[in-house]
Amino acid sequence: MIHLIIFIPLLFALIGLFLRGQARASISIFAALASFALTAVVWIAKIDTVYRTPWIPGAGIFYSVTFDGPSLLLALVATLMTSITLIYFSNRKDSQQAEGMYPLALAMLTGLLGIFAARDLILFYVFFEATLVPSLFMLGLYGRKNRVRALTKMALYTIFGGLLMLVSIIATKLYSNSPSFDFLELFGRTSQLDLETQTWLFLGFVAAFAVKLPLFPLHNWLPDFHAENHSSGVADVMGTLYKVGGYGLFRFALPLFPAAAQNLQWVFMFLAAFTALYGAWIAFSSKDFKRLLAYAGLSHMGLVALGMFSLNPIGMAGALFLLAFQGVYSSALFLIVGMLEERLNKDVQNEKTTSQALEIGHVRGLAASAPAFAGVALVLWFASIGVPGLAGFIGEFSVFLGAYQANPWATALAVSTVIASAAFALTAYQRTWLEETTTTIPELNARDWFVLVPILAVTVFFGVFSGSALKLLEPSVQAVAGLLGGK
Amino acid sequence: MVETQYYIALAAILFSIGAVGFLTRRSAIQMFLCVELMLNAANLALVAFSRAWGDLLAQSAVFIILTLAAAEVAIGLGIIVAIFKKRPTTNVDVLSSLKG
Amino acid sequence: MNFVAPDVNYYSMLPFITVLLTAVFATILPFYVSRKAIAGLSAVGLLVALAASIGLWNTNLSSFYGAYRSDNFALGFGIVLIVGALIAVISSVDVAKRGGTMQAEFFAILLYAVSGTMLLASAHDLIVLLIGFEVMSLGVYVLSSFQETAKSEEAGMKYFLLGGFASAILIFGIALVFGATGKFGLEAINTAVLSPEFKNSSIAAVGALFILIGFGFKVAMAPFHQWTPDVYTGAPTVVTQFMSVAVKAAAFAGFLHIFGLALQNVSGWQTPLQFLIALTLMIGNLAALRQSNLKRMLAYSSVAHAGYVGLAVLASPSQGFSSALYYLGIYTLMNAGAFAVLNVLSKDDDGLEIESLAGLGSSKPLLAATLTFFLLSLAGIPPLGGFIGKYLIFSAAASSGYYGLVILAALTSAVSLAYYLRPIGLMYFRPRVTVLPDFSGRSTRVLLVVCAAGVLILGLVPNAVYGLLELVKK
Amino acid sequence: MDFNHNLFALMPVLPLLGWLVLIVWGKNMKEPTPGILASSLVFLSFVLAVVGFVQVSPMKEPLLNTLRWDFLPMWVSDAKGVLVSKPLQFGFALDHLSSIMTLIITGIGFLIHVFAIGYMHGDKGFSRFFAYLNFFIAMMLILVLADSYPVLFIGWEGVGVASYLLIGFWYTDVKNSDAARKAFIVNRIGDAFLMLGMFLLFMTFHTLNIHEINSSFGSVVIPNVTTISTGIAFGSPPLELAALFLLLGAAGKSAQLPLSTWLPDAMAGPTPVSALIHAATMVTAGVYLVARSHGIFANAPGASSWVMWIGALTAVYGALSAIAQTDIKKILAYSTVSQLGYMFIAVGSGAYWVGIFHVATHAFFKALLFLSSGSVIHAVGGEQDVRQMGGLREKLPTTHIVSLIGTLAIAGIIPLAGFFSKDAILSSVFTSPFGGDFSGYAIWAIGLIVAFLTAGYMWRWYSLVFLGTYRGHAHPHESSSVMTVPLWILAALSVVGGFIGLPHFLGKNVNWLEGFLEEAAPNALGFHEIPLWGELILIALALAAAVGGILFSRWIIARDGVNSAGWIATRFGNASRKALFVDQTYDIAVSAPAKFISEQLELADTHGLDRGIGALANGTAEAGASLSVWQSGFVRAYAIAVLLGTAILVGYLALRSFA
Repeated sequence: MIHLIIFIPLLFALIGLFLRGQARASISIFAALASFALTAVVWIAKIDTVYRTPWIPGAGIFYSVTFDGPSLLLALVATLMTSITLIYFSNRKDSQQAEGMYPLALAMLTGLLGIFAARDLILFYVFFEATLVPSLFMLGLYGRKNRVRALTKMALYTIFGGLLMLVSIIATKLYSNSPSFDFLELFGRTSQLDLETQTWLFLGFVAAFAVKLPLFPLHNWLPDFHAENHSSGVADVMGTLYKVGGYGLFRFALPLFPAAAQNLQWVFMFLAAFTALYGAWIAFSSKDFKRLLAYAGLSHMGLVALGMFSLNPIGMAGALFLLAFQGVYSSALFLIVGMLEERLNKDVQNEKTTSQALEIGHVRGLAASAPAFAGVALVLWFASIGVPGLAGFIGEFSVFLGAYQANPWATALAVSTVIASAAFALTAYQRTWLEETTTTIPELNARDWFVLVPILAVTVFFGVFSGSALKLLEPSVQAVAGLLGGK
Repeated sequence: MVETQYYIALAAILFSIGAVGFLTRRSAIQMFLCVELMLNAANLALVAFSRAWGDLLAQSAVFIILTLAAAEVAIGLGIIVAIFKKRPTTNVDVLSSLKG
Repeated sequence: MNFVAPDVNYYSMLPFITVLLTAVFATILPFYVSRKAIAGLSAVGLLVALAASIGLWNTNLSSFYGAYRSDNFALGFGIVLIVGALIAVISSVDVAKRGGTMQAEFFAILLYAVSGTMLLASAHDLIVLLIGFEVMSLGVYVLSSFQETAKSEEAGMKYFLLGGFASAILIFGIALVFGATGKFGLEAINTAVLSPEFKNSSIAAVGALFILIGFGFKVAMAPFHQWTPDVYTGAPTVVTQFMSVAVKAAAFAGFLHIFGLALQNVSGWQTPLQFLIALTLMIGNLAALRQSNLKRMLAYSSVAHAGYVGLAVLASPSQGFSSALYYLGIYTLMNAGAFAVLNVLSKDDDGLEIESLAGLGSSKPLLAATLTFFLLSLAGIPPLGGFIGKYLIFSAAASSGYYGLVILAALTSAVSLAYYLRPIGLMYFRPRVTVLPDFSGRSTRVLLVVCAAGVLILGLVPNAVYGLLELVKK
Repeated sequence: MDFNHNLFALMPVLPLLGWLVLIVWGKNMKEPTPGILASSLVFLSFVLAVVGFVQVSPMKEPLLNTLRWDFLPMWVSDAKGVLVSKPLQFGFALDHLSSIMTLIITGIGFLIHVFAIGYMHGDKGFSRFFAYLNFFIAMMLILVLADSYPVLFIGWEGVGVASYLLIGFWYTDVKNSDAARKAFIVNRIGDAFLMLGMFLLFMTFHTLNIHEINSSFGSVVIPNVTTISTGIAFGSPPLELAALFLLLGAAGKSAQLPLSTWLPDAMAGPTPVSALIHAATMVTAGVYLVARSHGIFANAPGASSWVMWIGALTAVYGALSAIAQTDIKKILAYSTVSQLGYMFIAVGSGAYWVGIFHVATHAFFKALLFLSSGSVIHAVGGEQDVRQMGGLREKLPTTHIVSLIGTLAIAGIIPLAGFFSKDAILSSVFTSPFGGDFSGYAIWAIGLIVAFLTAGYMWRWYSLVFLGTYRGHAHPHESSSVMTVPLWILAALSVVGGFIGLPHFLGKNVNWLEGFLEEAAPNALGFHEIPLWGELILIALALAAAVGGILFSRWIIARDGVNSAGWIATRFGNASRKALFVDQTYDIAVSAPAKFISEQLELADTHGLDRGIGALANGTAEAGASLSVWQSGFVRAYAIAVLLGTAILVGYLALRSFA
């Protein structure tokens, strides 16, 4: 079952390569939905067995996968959002010109699911880096003018961090005398290592995750990545889902090196808090929607990191929750931008009109002609800035609450983002949707609703009835927090 | 009997002369001859060591090396002749278009 | 006086003899049959040798009192070498199409060189090893200057002069090692070094250093690498393809043997080797960043890869041997594959401006896709084979404690991504500017697909091969 | 399901349902339908509130709903120090305090809904307006019914959202949108502090359940604070600090200094909004929060005294700013700021019931005044400048009467509602245990001055609108009964509202409200007793201040005329009109620098840092390029490299063996 979930998308991506047009779209959407459905089955049936088989036995590498709590939650979000995104994309006028998006998105989905499921460090690394390739191709094939620069930047940052992690992974096994890279075997041995060794190994892991989160000052690839990606937002959604640094921290770096994590906690908490504030603050002056969303995402990720480094169960649970659900509403904002761009941009091929369509405040007062659209956008914005009652709040609040118990000063710094994020989000929103109407756009059509309603439903439902998602996270968080002796 | 180290010293000196010659000569043929000098320095050392160890194996190795050197001469001179027959000089510095 | 028949086990030398015989035929037959037939003959000969190598797996035969051994190490390298040669033979077929004059002697000389490489991989004796080394080198000297163009001639001349120079250093090193130990056999040298009455450690150290330089030259380690970019650029592309994979693999086989078996207990060469590796990694990768010609870029990249494999020489033989072999195997597929693409895309042997690849993704999807595969694999992106190779090498070096070098290797291989991605970016993300020729025949296309599949399979199910390679451990 | 226990939890659900229905189908409804739907749902909620009131009146403990679910992840250490998961529940509680609040919210909310049916007649966004109003009511009810701080926070931010939507209701005007945004952002500053407060409380009490925290103090005995606090505190003592955080949070919502600037701007919303949100309910949430957290504040004398001082300063600030305003709603807005300051004084003094008392009475008369303004604005065709009004006494008789009642009530004229609550505040601050040697009296004096000023500016408001002759150009006409009936009801409440909290000297049990809130929001301990004559003197002084204010105002208007040109042009008048330059100060000190830094950071991040990275990359590439110089093409140069390399390595070996 679990292998099906992971590899169905890739398989269908390959099949899709041989199809054209509607057939490719349909089969891709089917694959994503099937993956989602199967993941849901795993959730409902509570299948959490670990499947483990040797991959390179000589090197102690196992193909070891399972969907336990946090992985399952993230996998659910990833499959759901990929399905929705592909459905959205197939409705777009320009989907024929960018057909490659389907297989690439599916390939990324496989990578993501692999990242979430992997329990072997090398396997994790393989998925972690392999996912980069389709992501680069999306950017390179369908990106905007400066895409190659953005692509190179992203690839270099990611690979730099990733290779350091690889060295760390290898060294972890050697130092801990573990027979394999399997997390369960490493874990327990690594905590016996002395602090200095732990610290170096930990930093190796953090190098990769800090790039992927990203954390200041390793974030510079992110704004370019989003700004230069295809204006439909498909790649952005996949990119948002690909921000798995926080998950990596929780799953591997923290439990493997508890002493190092505790020792460096305050440094990273401040760095995370600063990242959160920094992102939100810059977003206020962003002129382009996708850059704005990129910085908003940076801010979120700062909070995720803050929660993780709080080493506190509340903070970590919050961070995981935030990580999962920002994949829903932050992704959805990219789709909203895509829908908006499609309505405003007369000529998709023209770089200039695309830039204008994505410019904040280029057109104003859109709410007059498309009030429902404006309303949906507002709800998602509110979710993104952590307004209670929506899914964003649960994560953000818990992160703060947990982090405060560990480091009040850093948390106080981070809490100031709630002000900054309100400022940038509402300003950007107002400049586009409110104020004097300069242009009119078509209202959401039935197919748009089909895309947006599930997103809204998830955002609202898990903002209030968060219990079911929290249940998934609880055991893992409890276990990791127990290791870290969190407060 | 002359001590082994003197042979080795001689071999080292020959080797160095060959090496320095290789650097300072411009003519391909002269450079190549310097390489031969270095090879023979090695041969001398082998013979000396062979005597010191009382083992004829190295002496026979010298023959093999001589053979290899001969093969090298045959091929090397062939290459050099082929290249420089079109050119008025055997100065290797004229061939420096591949760089960077 | 008893006459003792020399210990000759022809079975053990079957692959070697096959190649050698094929070479002899290829020398004679061009008077009677067409070039193409010679190519076919060469390919068949190589395939037979390949089959023989596979057949001999795990038999551990030896000849000449152990001076020639067909152990798994030799066979493994032999397979890699034969595959490298096969790729070159197949690629060479296309050269005719673009008007290149690849005489039939080419195959003969190539096969002689292959036999030299195989001898080098099988040798357990410094003299045998030297013979293999020289046979290989002499063949490649000729091949480099095979085209009557100024560049090819320059390449041949440079390679020959510097190669001779390096050979002399190597031979002097062998002489010194013999002087210190009184032995030529690899294991015997080690035994001598370990024996309590061993006194000549400093002579052995100098000898080891000279051998290091000789091999460092051949595998293109900085600062002895400078011939590489020039010769790789100037030589006919097919020859470069062969040199960059087979010659390098064979040189590494000898390198690993000497330092892993004979001199591992001699001190003094490890630190210099670390220094060389560090320099190689930096210079190879940095210089490749600014190259505008794909051929030259690949040349520098092969310098960089020498640095990665060098790590395996440092590592303990138990891990170093198998990981180096695995790496070189994949490297053969991906690098030779990349050169094969380059070969069919360029109108002469001067290579290809990288910029001219723009738009290839849509005009020649197969070539672009396979080249992308090879480049990504060279960059070490999982799940392609290059990654597993890199992982094994890093892991081997790390387990011997060379963390600094491993981190440097990791960082430089991140840098390498910049130049490996550029052609990919151009092929797929830019519109076409130049119309490139396409000389790929059917055999080449099949070859490319097979290489790409190999790269992928070795990445996805590395154990299919790596499990076997475990047997390479000494 | 336990019907009795969950019935009251329906209160927020009904308007929420209304919101949903109106958002989805509202556009298709004909005009009065959305209004009627929304009003009736709020009325149903009001009925539920009454039922809840009846239910809860005899109870000592809060009524908890049983339908609960996990809402936030929480872990606490058990006795052995093992972490145990104990998620926070999403749940409601109805006690006496929240019951009073629900009555105010649904009652006044209902009246304002009804009023709005008339007021919003013909507006394009009619159904949207009622959707937002319903949403607001729902959020406000969640706020007051929450049994834990995070659930309260849902309502807290929810009303902020509603307020954002309603202030910017006519969003095509940049001014309105800006005001809405400002309100939300300033509110968020407060919210950030409220969050910090919650975090500190959790650190101290290991729970965020309001009732658990309050009861951990015991109802009578003040426990030793330091025994409660464990762990590393953010500053110390933690309780004081937590209370200060809550205070700042409350200050944001209740427009206290220094976070007061959004409220006057919020008048950009339709007038019913101003009445409902920005006068009667939402802005009193801060007061409610302090009263709700009475356990904390009662044990944090320092913070309580800060509450009083902030209240006092805000009261003066609001009153001074109201004096010279010319916008009919701005006057009331600053008055609201000032009155909220009053409420803060009350809750800061430790007499929590007094704060709630003033919340109630203020809700009556301020809603009344705002709706009257609405009626006036409606009548004069949207004009809001009081200098363009006047003489509306004849033209709008109903509005005039109720406005007069409202004016007198807020001024504190006996026996109207404002008199009793204001008197209760002044006497409680006079006797407060948190006043110390000096603060109590000083704040009492300030309160007295503010009472004087209040009467003054309110009388100015009344005279400029209703007395004299009409100075405008419209043809004013009285509003329809859908608007006037709510006015009458509110006027009646403004008259009798004070009787729920009669002063002590009239008898032991005449003060119904204090008794009612004894369990839910008991007074802090340690109020001084003052003799009967003292109390009488206080009342007399308060009354005198009110009457004096009115007379002074009459005198000024008589002297300077409508425009009050004489003194309004003075520096003081100017300062008052500009609200003591608080806005400008913020612009210079906060907004402009924040914006500037943001722009610079954006530039630096997109170009500067990029350039840095680019320089690094270029440097790397340059290093690569410089290698090409070395790669000279001369074969002998390569030989030199080989030989040099050899020499260096041999040299290294030699050095090593000597060393």
